[in-house]
Amino acid sequence: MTKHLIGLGLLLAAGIAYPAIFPNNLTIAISVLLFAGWATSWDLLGGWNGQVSLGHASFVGLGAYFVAIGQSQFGLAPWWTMAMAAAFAAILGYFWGWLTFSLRGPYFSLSTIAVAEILRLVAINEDWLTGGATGVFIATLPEPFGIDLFSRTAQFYMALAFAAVVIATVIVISRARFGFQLRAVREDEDSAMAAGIDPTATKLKAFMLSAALTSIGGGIYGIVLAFIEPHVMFALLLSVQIALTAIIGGRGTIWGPAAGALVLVGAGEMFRTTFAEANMLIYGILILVVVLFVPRGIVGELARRHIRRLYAKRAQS
Amino acid sequence: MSDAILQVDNVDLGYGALKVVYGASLHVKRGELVGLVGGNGSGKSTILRAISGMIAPWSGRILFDGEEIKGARPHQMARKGLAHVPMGRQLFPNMTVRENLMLGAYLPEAKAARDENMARVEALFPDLIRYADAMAGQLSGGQQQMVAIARALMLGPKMLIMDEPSLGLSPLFVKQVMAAIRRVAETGLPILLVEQNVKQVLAASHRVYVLENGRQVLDGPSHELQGHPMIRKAYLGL
Amino acid sequence: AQVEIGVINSLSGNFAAFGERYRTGLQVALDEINANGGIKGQQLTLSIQDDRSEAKSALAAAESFASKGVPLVIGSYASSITGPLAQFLTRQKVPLIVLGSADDSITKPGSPWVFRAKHNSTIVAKAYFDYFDHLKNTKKDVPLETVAMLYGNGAWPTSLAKEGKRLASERGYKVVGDQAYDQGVTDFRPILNRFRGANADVLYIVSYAEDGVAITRQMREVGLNAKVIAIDTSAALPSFVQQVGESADYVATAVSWSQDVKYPGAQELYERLKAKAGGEPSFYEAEGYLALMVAADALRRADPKSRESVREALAATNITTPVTTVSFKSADGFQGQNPIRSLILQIQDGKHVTVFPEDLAAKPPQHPTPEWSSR
Amino acid sequence: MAGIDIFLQNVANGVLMGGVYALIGIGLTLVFGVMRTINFAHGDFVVLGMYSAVLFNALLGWDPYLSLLLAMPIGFLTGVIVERFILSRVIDAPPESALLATLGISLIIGNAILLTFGGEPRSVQVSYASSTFSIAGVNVSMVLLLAGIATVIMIAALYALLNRTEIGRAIRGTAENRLGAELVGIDTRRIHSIVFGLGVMLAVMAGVTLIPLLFATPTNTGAVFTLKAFVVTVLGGLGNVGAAIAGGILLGVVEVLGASYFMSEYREAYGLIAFLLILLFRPEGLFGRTVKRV
Amino acid sequence: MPNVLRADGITVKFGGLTAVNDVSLSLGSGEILGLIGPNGAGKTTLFNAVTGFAPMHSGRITFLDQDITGLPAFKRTRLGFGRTFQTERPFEELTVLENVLVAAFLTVGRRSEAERIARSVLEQVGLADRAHQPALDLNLARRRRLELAKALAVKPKVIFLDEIMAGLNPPALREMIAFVRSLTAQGLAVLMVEHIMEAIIELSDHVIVLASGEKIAEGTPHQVTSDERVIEAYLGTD
Ligand SMILES: Nc1ncnc2c1ncn2[C@@H]1O[C@H](COP(=O)(O)OP(=O)(O)OP(=O)(O)O)[C@@H](O)[C@H]1O
Ligand SMILES: Nc1ncnc2c1ncn2[C@@H]1O[C@H](COP(=O)(O)OP(=O)(O)OP(=O)(O)O)[C@@H](O)[C@H]1O
Ligand SMILES: [Mg+2]
Ligand SMILES: [Mg+2]
Repeated sequence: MTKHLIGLGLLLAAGIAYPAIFPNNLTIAISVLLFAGWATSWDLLGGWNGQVSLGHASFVGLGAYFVAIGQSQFGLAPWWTMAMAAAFAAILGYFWGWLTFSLRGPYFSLSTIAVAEILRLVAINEDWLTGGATGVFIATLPEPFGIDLFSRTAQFYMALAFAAVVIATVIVISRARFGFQLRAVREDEDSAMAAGIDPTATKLKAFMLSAALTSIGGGIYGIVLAFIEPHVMFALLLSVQIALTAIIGGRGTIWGPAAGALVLVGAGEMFRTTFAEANMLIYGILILVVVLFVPRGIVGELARRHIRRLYAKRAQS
Repeated sequence: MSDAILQVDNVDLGYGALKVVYGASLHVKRGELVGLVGGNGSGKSTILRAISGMIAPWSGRILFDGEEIKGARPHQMARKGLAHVPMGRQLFPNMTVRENLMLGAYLPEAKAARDENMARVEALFPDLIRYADAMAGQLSGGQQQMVAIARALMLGPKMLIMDEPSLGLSPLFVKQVMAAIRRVAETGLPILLVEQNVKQVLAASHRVYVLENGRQVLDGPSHELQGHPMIRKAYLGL
Repeated sequence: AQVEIGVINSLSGNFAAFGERYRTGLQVALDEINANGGIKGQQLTLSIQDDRSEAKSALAAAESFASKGVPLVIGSYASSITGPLAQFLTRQKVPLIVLGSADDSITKPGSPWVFRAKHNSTIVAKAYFDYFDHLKNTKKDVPLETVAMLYGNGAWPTSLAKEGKRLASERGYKVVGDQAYDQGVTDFRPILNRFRGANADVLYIVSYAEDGVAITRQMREVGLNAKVIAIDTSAALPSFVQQVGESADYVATAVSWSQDVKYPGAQELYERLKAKAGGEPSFYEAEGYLALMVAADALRRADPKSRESVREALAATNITTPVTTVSFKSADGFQGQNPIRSLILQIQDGKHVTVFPEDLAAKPPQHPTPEWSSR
Repeated sequence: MAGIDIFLQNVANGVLMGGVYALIGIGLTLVFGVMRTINFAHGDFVVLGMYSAVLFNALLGWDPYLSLLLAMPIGFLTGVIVERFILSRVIDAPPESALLATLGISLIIGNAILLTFGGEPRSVQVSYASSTFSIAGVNVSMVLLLAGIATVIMIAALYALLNRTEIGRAIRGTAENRLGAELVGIDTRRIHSIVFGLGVMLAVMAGVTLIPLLFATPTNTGAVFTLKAFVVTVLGGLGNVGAAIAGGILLGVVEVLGASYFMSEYREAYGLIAFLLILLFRPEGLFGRTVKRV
Repeated sequence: MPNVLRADGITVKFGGLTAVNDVSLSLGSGEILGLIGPNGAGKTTLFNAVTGFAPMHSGRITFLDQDITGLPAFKRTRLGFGRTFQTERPFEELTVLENVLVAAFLTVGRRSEAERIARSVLEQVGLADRAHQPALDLNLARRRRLELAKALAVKPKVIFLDEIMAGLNPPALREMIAFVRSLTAQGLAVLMVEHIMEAIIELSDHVIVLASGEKIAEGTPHQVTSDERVIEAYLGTD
């Protein structure tokens, strides 16, 4: 654990220095950090707990909308609305999980698509709730301690804090009883029950925590965009991207989702600026390459090889 | 050794980076029932997997019917006439017993001889007819084991290899399965049998190989080994 | 020396079809500008970045343009991208000329740094209802009293429908059908059947490009008749006629530009766009052309090194192009919006023909639309 | 038109749309049934079929139904190649690998089409695009009916293939127990290639038959079809080929009735709600069999 | 001997099939109850019903004078049930130590405490040297021990062992028998299903014989092994 905490410390130090070194590459860094945070949050449920959700954009949208509407209609500061969004996301996660956790494997994943799509339709069609399809602006934001929250630097630090908090949460959980319960349920629910674990309760907790954390990142995303539309915020594509980031990085590992964010967002940005129209095609090829050559994700595969090699050595001697 | 249907020459086997079988050599002659015994994890199943092409040897070679098998996959070995009754039986659970047997005769040569083989199987396992129309997945473990052997025979194989056919069976079923195996052997089909039940194997087989921790430690005719002190101590618990 | 401006365009992703067209228009304008001496003798160059049809990439592109010191930025198509872009560039104090986005929300309330030469939903909805009024007044024996509305649930269709509903009640039309739909496997029969019962005089349809084709085919299939059929956006595309065939005739649609509009140079622009595109151009190409012409005009009048000066020049724009005349006004809550005159095209014998407003029209409208059974 | 007539018309339309949905879903359910792989690129293969019809129409002036003669074998080959070079390598990896791989394939197909054809929506204009005829006062769309007939023929053919032929038995054996199938001499890799080939062929066929009715865009349409295919197959029972038709019809009727009598903007939601209800109360689908573990 | 566990009139049905029909049993602390019967007799199903893994059709279960009928499985574990599965079900991606930690966390919240318990259990079952090996890579005998370690780490008062001896070679079998014996010395009550009669005879205080879901005999090992019906249905004649 200390090893990971030191890693996190280094990351934070690098992060704090980043805006001074690359003042003109903040947007992309914010994307990396938000995706790192989302994918890590997703991974609590999808990787550690084995429930592959393809509906996490709902929570991103939820966070963004709480912040945007709270600010534009009720003048509520983002920190309040983010807290509210997190609580609401947890409640939504509870009911969502309660509804779908009897399903296993691909059935669960498909059900998350369905629920998320229904939520998307609600967000688009219910004007009174979300301002409807035409979207919502964030025109003003409070300035705590004179910090301009619209500035990319401030947003970068928010995203950095978000990613760091999520990763720290996972580091702590990975060592704690809850982390073991999560993984036990992922591996075998019956066997977990035989160890006294309530699988449904465990999955619900994971879903609620994952949802709440994701929605906080969504709130930050709302501030970054300053203009949000339900089509985009609740899109299936975003849900898929979040899952993809975690899986490519390595499910159920502490640093995998963050590594996935770095690789996918980084490569995506590189392709975008170098390949023009063909960039998404090349992105698709990149995904295939990762799947074919590092099937457990980048960090997952490294960790596995490490363990295998260690053990093989021990067995041979 | 031209009369050997199967010859395993000094093979090393393993998974990933882990070697589990070290220089194993064995052979089975036509008409022979050969036992392969050894402690848990000694590599018996691994050797069978290599013979039927599920994994490739790291070194050494395996000859089947006088021909070296190089990178052949299980279905290709089946085509060459090797039938493998694996651990866990690997039946088609949602198909009837009859459909399972039909699929056993999937290969063209087997299909040509399907009725003939079916008659042979029915003679060996008279009970099969009773539950021919039941779903294989609903049968009891012992019955499933019978179906697995019968399905292998439908291939019209030149040789049979079996991995712990008595595992998890009740004493009565164990007796029935061993009796069935003996009857099959009596038809002249060469068999390589992996079993935990050393007493039964020694009683039924012509020769036995003993494997410990991936290394071959003993081999010889069964009646000789029955009195071998190491066998008596380690395997018969005497 | 040269002057470089930033362009953020959707070249991949969901809006790539539009991105291609805008790029053609931009290219034609660029060639023209440089052939006429560039910007005060300096070559104009475009730095085009793809936004993958998503806001976060557009913002990354905007950031790099802002830090690179381009005098202004042109972009992008969807309002979900242009909205965040406008917000960001306003705060960075970089002038933005809107490329394709037509939502009111971009220029209302708008910002001093955002300019749009093309239309918005208020203008377009008004054009439609002016057209309906015009038909009503010229052919008094054909009563036009009821409207049925069908629209996608995207930002543009929703806002156009909203404005349409407001105008309908303001001008005394009765709305007898009001249905939104989500993008899916497009089967509009349930809605069209509903409308058939409502017997509307006017069908006011706002659809994604591709849906309009399905709607028209199915309208014929279920036998939904109306005296006026207006289909926004999708009917304006050349491919619409190609794919719907003769059922496309009589359909009206609003655009910002058309080849036969009576602006000087329109026909010639059409030829050039067509040559560049290698196919039938639409008003999208023209809008791309327009955006860059506006930019060049402002840059000629400003110090390209100073964004503030560029912004002031833009605000003072007053030009006539083959597409339209441009001057940015602040009125009715809008800011930086060109009060462009929208045109109504009608498809006549498989061709888009400008039929309204009268002073810009090439031919009179064919009215009323005959029933399907007699076509 | 009286209420009851409209109702009948709506039900008829729902059933006909259901045929379309079934056609879109059937390839997915076959692939899932045998390979246990959820193919996220399925809709993109449908779109590929649409573009092939567009291409044949533009180059040779062929009617879509004529294009089937070429498009189906090409689709089959495409599927075989994709399986050989990509999916066969991930089949033994963790299940998410196949999901990722098909997502990657989906991106590649969509964007390759975009680069080749441009982003403009495409369709094929046929003379019968809006033709209808009426049976007992109910209007029936010609294209929908043709698609429905194609669906029934395809499903019947597939059913016969799976249950009456040797290769069909081998496919079922592979689906039930891959190792067991290998051991009786079935080349399961070949079977997987064939099955994926068939899956893509069916997707392509769906696309070709539907092009007179719908339209294709490179990147958006695929996801919509994939989602529909998921719904259809879950409603019928994942892996149960015959039930795809029931799932399709259920989806079609629910959507059309929902859109006709409730809020049309929630049309997509009605199908999804049915989908969730079925998942929760009959996870094996309307006609799915429960698989007993051995 | 005080009653730890009582089950009365347990009936389990799967669709039309009555897998367990009106079976009762009781178990005192430090006692070993053996459960035998042909394959498919309903032994595992009875186990599942008592431990809460299969829904019962009717019947009543009391544990330490508390009615636990209808309690979910994990709550029974928390009260003091430990069980193994017939086909071992380790948490495959976790290491051996982590597998046991999961169970150890049931009684303690602190990681260091849990680790202490886990390591001592691993020591007990002889897997301490494998603590950091992924469970996926264990061989059968070790998987069985891991299964046992997980069941013990929840600190149970009664432990259910479903064929933990199947497939073990004689020396491993001897070890396992001795191990189970040592459990009772700590006051644990044991309910075990086995086909290995040697183990049943040596260990059980009391034996119940099931066939087709019905209890057909009950008594001491010697009583049941000489029962005609048991010989006919289960043991077979030599
Ligand atoms: N798929 C696998 N991956 C990694 N290691 C494996 C795998 N299968 C077996 N092993 C290892 O190989 C060794 C030999 O296993 P094998 O199954 O061949 O033994 P066996 O003699 O058949 O034992 P048993 O009597 O338990 O069946 C064991 O140490 C086992 O852990
Ligand atoms: N989930 C299930 N659904 C339907 N039938 C089942 C189920 N589980 C078990 N059965 C049936 O119940 C009967 C009893 O099975 P059970 O597994 O309890 O037998 P067993 O005595 O443990 O046999 P073995 O010695 O082979 O382990 C069998 O006929 C079996 O097919
Ligand atoms: Mg073995
Ligand atoms: Mg059992």
